[in-house]
Amino acid sequence: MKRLFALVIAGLLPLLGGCEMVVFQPQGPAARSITELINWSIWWMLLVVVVVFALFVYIVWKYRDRPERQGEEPPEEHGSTVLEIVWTVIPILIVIALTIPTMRTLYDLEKPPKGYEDEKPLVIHVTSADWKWIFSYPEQNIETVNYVNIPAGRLVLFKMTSASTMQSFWVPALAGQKYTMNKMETELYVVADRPGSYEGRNTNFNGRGYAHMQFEVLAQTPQDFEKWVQEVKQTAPKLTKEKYEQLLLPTHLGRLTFVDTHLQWVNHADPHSKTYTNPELYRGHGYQGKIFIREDNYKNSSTCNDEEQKALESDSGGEHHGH
Amino acid sequence: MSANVNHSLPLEYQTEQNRLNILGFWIFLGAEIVLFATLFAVYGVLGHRYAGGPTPSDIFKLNDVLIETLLLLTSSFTCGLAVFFMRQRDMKKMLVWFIITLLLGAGFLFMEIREFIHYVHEGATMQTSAFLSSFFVLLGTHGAHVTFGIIWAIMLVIQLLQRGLTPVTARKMFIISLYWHFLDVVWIFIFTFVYLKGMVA
Amino acid sequence: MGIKWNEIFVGGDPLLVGSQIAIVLTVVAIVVGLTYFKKWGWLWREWLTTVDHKKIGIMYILSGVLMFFRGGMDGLLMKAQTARPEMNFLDAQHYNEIFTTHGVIMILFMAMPFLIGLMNVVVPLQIGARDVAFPQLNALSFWLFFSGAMLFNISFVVGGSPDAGWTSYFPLAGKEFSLGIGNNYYAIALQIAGLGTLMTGINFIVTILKMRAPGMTLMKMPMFTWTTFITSIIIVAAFPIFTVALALMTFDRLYGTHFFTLSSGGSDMLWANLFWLWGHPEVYIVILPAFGIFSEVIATFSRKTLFGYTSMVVSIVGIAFLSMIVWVHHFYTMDAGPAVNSFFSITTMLIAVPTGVKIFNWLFTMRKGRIQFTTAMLWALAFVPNFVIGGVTGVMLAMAAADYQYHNTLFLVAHFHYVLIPGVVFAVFAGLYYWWPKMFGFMLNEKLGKYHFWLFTIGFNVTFMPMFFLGLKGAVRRAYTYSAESGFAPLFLVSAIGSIILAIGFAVFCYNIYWSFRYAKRNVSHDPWDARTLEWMTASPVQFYNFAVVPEVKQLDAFWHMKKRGETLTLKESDIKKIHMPSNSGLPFYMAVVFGITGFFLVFEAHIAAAVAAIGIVIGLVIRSFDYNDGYYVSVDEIKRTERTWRNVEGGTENHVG
Amino acid sequence: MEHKSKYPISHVVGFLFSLVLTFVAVFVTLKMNVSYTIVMWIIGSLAVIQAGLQLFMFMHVTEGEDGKTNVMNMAYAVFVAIVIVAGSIWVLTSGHAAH
Repeated sequence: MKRLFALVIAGLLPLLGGCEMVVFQPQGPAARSITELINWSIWWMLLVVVVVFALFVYIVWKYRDRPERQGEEPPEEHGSTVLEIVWTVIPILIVIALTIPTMRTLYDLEKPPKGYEDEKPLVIHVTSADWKWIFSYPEQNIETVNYVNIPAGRLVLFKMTSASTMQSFWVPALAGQKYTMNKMETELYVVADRPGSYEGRNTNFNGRGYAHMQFEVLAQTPQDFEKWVQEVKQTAPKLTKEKYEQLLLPTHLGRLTFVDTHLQWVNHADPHSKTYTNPELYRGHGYQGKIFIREDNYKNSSTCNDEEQKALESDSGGEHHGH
Repeated sequence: MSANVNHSLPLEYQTEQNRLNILGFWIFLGAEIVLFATLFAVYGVLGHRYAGGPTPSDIFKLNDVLIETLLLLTSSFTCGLAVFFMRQRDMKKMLVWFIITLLLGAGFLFMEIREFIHYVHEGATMQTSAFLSSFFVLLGTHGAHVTFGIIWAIMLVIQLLQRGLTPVTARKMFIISLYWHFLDVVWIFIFTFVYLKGMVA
Repeated sequence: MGIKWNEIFVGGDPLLVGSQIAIVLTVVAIVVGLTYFKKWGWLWREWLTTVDHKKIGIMYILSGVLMFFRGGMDGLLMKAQTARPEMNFLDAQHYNEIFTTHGVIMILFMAMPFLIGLMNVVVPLQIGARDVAFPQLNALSFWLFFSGAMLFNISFVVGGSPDAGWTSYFPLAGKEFSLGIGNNYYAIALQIAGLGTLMTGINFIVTILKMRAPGMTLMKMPMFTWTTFITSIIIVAAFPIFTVALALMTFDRLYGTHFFTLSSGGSDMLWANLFWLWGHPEVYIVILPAFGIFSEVIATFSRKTLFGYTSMVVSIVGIAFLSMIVWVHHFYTMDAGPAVNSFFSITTMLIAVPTGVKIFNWLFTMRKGRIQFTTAMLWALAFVPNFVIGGVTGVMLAMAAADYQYHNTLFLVAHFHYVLIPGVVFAVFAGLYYWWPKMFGFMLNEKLGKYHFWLFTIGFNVTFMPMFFLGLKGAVRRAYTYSAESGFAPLFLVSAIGSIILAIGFAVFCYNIYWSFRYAKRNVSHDPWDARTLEWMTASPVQFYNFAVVPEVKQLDAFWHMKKRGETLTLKESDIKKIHMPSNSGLPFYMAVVFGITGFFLVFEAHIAAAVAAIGIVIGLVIRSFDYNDGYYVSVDEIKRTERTWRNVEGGTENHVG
Repeated sequence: MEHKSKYPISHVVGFLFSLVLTFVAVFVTLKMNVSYTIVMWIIGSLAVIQAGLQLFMFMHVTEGEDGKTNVMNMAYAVFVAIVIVAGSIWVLTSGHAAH
């Protein structure tokens, strides 16, 4: 069976273009536990496929209609209790064999990975917006856009929310996905085994800019990370409220770095936080519908620079910028 | 489908087509249960999201609601009486009780609309908060069903006067009575899980 | 009335202008053609007002073919756009609209009408009924479905297409992020079509419960009837949820309520929850009838009765039950906690058990049989291995923790295409080749059918197999492009080539319909496949009253055993009695038109116009309430005449297998 | 069918019962000093009893040749209703995502 699997894989390799499958190359404990679970399930599923395919080929070949069988009448046969019990019970056993590790992994993923239970995590707030990722380091008082630096070998806790549509945070090399949702908070524990650059992206469709809503996770040695923090503190501009509201408009931005975080004005995970929507910037082609004025929208209280907004409006169309 | 009439049964069950229609309506009521269950689920999820707007205890007036409840409960009873007399082939009593049912239903509707107008005047509209959106749509769906029932019943009264009690009109009468009782059942749950719950919390 | 008529047409894109011109030309051609050949009256009498379940079924199937064409075009455009990295064939907005309409059309306007069409044609015949329980309601179901489908389809030239995915997740689909009216089309057109489907469900439950031939107990029903029955129950249990969800969506978008909005306390995940509460059962609504079709085809062409009939029935009921309690597996990643995810992982994986039982039962039906490789049977055979691939990847996705790595990737897309194409499309093709002579009195060409089969199945595998690997490499669904560095390019190209083969396969099918319509032999026997169930007992094409005398059923595969006993074609003329039939009615068509107009105004948020149009709906209901037309009787003479014609040619007809 | 009696006794009894149940529910809600959960359980049960009353005493769900079908249909609808209501609330109020 293993040989067959190897054969199938060997046959497909040229097609895969020599590029490996990221899901099978975990770079951290969270992703690794999922990969183990996936591998476990693949063996069982392969067993099912082999049995059914073999039976299928055997039966179809053996009992095909041939000229010499003309007029032959197959026997009356209504079923077999024994056989039917067999093929009910075996799948149930397979389901049990898959359920137990699934549940164990599910509960494990909610906690820090083994070996990191007692460590104080580095907390990073993730805020997704259309169509960018904003990372806030409350401890370091830094905010970055579309990239996040983390120290390798250290426990990181992402506290995730969205300022606009629902997105899904996925860094396949490090951990499985979780949604980011407005006025809600989801949590994800991540450890990167070693320094390296890992690709992250949004997997949940959220409009025109979706395809390019990617970011980089750069795992650094703790020293490099410290160095980077200091460097940012000295060189990066301060994040202002106006600047932040501009960030939230539907645009593509390249990488940005700021001192200060937006958490001092708003935490979008708070169920009673203000709503940041700009429906008029989402005008698409075709016939337009009516806009409703929301009372808890940020615009009803804070000022928004009209000219700046117009400038942004003009480039929120089908084209993409930055990145 | 053909008019095989079985005289040993009550009028509404006498023909095959009647039995099909009645079963079909029961199954439709099954679908209606699912429909209202979904609205209750929505209310269950959103019912406490006031978004700074009014809460149930701010706006609900239990006395009015209690009157609405009694009107609808009584109408369900009178509707049952109408069917009872239909089975006695007493067309006159049936019509009297059925029209009383209609009037009670109209009374309920009047009270409910008044209640809604009152809420809107208090600034509680369906756009105010998720709680009020789910409240108005749940109640509004029930109210729309009652309205539809009343229009339907008026059509039926006309037909009864035109044609008298036949297997077809009896079947229609029986089906509308199922519908009417069902609306009462829905109201019981609205009364309990919207109004009374709102008063508890 | 509030509509800016000058802005109503979507312009700017040569593709769209081309389609607009094509639509106008087609409509003109149809109108001119009908007038020239003086076919308006015929169209009205024979089709638009018909309440005959067979004609309604054929209209459903025609709509299905049409919608397959539209949905397939969308699929091809997507494949073309992603064939190479960084392509500029379609922009993001256009791509978003196309995958949205592809999903909606394929599930709701292609799979559903095909299957409901086959149910309509076959089920009353299989149970020996004259028609469905409520023939006029059945016509209304079809016309509402058709009205919804047409309303949805005009969106791409009038006003703009929906662009939030077939799942239309909030808040994206709300007014806060999708200002265009495209998503109003989604909410309203699907509502209208959904009403029709709900009525179909009620209709078939009553039909199957109350109108079976004498002697046909529940456990003697053909498997397709069983699956239709259970499907109808799922429809009645699930569609009201969708009705509510769409209504709330309409309120949010049109009247500013806060069910799923970000602001004022709405809950976006509530939409996902309601959508999948309906959406998962919906998957079984399209899969179960397909299982029924395969059961009939496999039993017929193995020349054996279905293996393990009772366990088949039990497993269908089991699937129906489980289908209601698995919906959260579509959004494990919303982080409802390990307890919720564990529960739904278990229920989801459990569905594999009854499904596995069915697979083995089909295999053992073939064992010891004499398997005839007709085109219909080829589809059923190809279904088994392909569906198993879809099934095992489904179990992998069901494991919530593992799903964190598959969710929203092309692995998922590949999975559900491996379930829905073998599970539904193969079944539809199998059913069409199998029942075509029953519907039209001539066969589809078997040779063309085999070309169709091989092109389609090979194309299907070449298109979707690479997607599993793309997903594992990190390629996500719904992205209109990808970078050259990602390394996705070769597999995407293979997939695009596969889709062309797939499309050629479908083209061969369309040509087959044309060819067979023109040239196929017309003297086909009433039982060309030497089949097993009652529908083969009556003429091909079936006379409008179905059976001159309703047969008495003694066991499963009733017709097969009658043939064994040699009692099939003996019809004592003294047994013939006059038959009661329902009259045609123009009301369902009228209702569909007013529903369509009301829907159109609602889409454009013209509330007063919509309210005025809605009065038309009320008028329709009132007319129906006062309608006491009780149908008519077919005279014994007419029945005798009709029966003699097809029974006389019996000697000269051809059996295609035997 | 079972109504051969001259007076609609079952209707009257059902009506009186439903009145009593309604007032008991109001009383429990307004006048009894017990916790929210207990009140909800009591009035919830009263509502279910009253629905059953309507179903059996007014709607005669069991009568006719399809009585059994009707009962199964109602039972299934209630099952689906419970799944929808309890399921939605459970799913949307569990875990980190809940607020």
